[in-house]
Amino acid sequence: MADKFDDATQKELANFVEAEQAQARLHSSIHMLTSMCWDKCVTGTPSTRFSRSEEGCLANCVDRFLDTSLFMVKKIEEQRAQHGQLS
Amino acid sequence: MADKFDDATQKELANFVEAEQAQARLHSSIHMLTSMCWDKCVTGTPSTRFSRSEEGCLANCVDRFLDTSLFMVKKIEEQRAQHGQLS
Amino acid sequence: MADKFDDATQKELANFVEAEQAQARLHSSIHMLTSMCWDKCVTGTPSTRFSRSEEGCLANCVDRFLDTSLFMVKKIEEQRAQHGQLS
Amino acid sequence: MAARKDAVIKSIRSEMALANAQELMNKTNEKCFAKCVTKPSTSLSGSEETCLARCLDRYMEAFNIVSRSYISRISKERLEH
Amino acid sequence: MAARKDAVIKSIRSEMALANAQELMNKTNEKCFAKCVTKPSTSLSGSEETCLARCLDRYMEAFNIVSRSYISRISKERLEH
Amino acid sequence: MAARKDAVIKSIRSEMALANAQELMNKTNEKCFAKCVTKPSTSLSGSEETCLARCLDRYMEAFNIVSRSYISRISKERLEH
Repeated sequence: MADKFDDATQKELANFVEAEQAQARLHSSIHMLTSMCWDKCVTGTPSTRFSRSEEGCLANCVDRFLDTSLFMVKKIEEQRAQHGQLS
Repeated sequence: MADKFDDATQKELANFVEAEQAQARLHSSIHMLTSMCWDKCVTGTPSTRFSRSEEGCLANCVDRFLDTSLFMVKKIEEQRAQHGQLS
Repeated sequence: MADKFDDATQKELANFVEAEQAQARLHSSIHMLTSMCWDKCVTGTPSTRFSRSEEGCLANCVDRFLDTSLFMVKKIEEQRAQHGQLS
Repeated sequence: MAARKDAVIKSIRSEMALANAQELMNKTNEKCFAKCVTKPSTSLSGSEETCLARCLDRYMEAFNIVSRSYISRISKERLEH
Repeated sequence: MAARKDAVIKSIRSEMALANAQELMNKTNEKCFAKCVTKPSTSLSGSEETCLARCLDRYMEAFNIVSRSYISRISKERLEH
Repeated sequence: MAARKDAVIKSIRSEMALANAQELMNKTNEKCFAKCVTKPSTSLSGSEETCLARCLDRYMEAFNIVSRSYISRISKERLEH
């Protein structure tokens, strides 16, 4: 094997790998969301363009899904505040 | 790095990790079963409580799924006994 | 631990492991295709044999799925050739 | 040493509990979004939020029913065999 | 040494075969439970068991059809390229 | 040394891009086969191929819409918090 990288280079590479892993998680979320929003919004046979309702559904799908996650977290925190720690 | 754990502590930690891994497999099965039984049993819009038929379905879903697994294994063993080893 | 394997044996084992991994990928594809073709083709309650249409559907399902993959790759390459590298 | 051991155990335990809670939230969001938000529009409507709040409670209830059934079944089978 | 090598190979092979059989059983149980036990009640009924037994045979048949098609197709493509 | 570093970076980047493109192709094939080839017969028909070509374009369009929405949303949330 060739010589090892020096410390500065090793640190730079570690940062790069970490950034790439964050990127990979981002891609993985986008693939999951595309698949889910496709199943929810694209109900007809594919045509040369999306219908108006398909396009509106796709445009809003990600934001409403993320709103749903926030809403659920808020509800759980409200319940915890009422009933004490559920653990 | 700090000193290593002694042998007894290492063994204790290994047992603990093994128990936690068994726990993780249990959790994973429960998530899978909840997801599957939800899809099978909860067909209407969520209400303030489950309907009678939803509740009965959920109460029996896990046991019938595990019965199904046992039944399938029994059938396969019967076929092997009849036709010799299929492998 | 016992003695290490000699170099020739290590190489033989490495080749064996690689072949087994290829086999595992093959099995994984077959499980995925069986699951997908079952959902597409077997629509009725299971009987003592497949209906004619179920049998035809299953017999063609894998080949049409692989044709689909090839067709998609061809289309993408055509688009790249027209619009330049999309990357 | 014992303090360090306890710290390791505590950290593994809380990581496991977090992963389990995270998985439960992910599944709940997925199932309830599928059921309650059938046509995503420019904001969550009041009826969608009502549906989501009930769906959250029902999914947790289903999770508890399934957990109890599964644990009682595998305990029984372990006794028999 | 040769005996130890054979033992390693045998153990990897049987682990692989087991994982493959396990995956096939899991898929079969999942698909057949979905098809045959549509309303889980207090026990499996006779008609559910008949359905499950047939479903098991059909899923194995589908698995064999798919395996044959897939292997013959990739063998053909390897020859052409 | 710098050249070797750049080679490592380039190789990781192209591996990531490949994995991402591969995942996109797998999803596209899966979704479009499900939508366009409802009864697999002895070859892909003309209308199935038309459907597949359009489906490919629509899935890529959906992927772009979703990517834009998601990235703009998480950028906004990062600013707020």
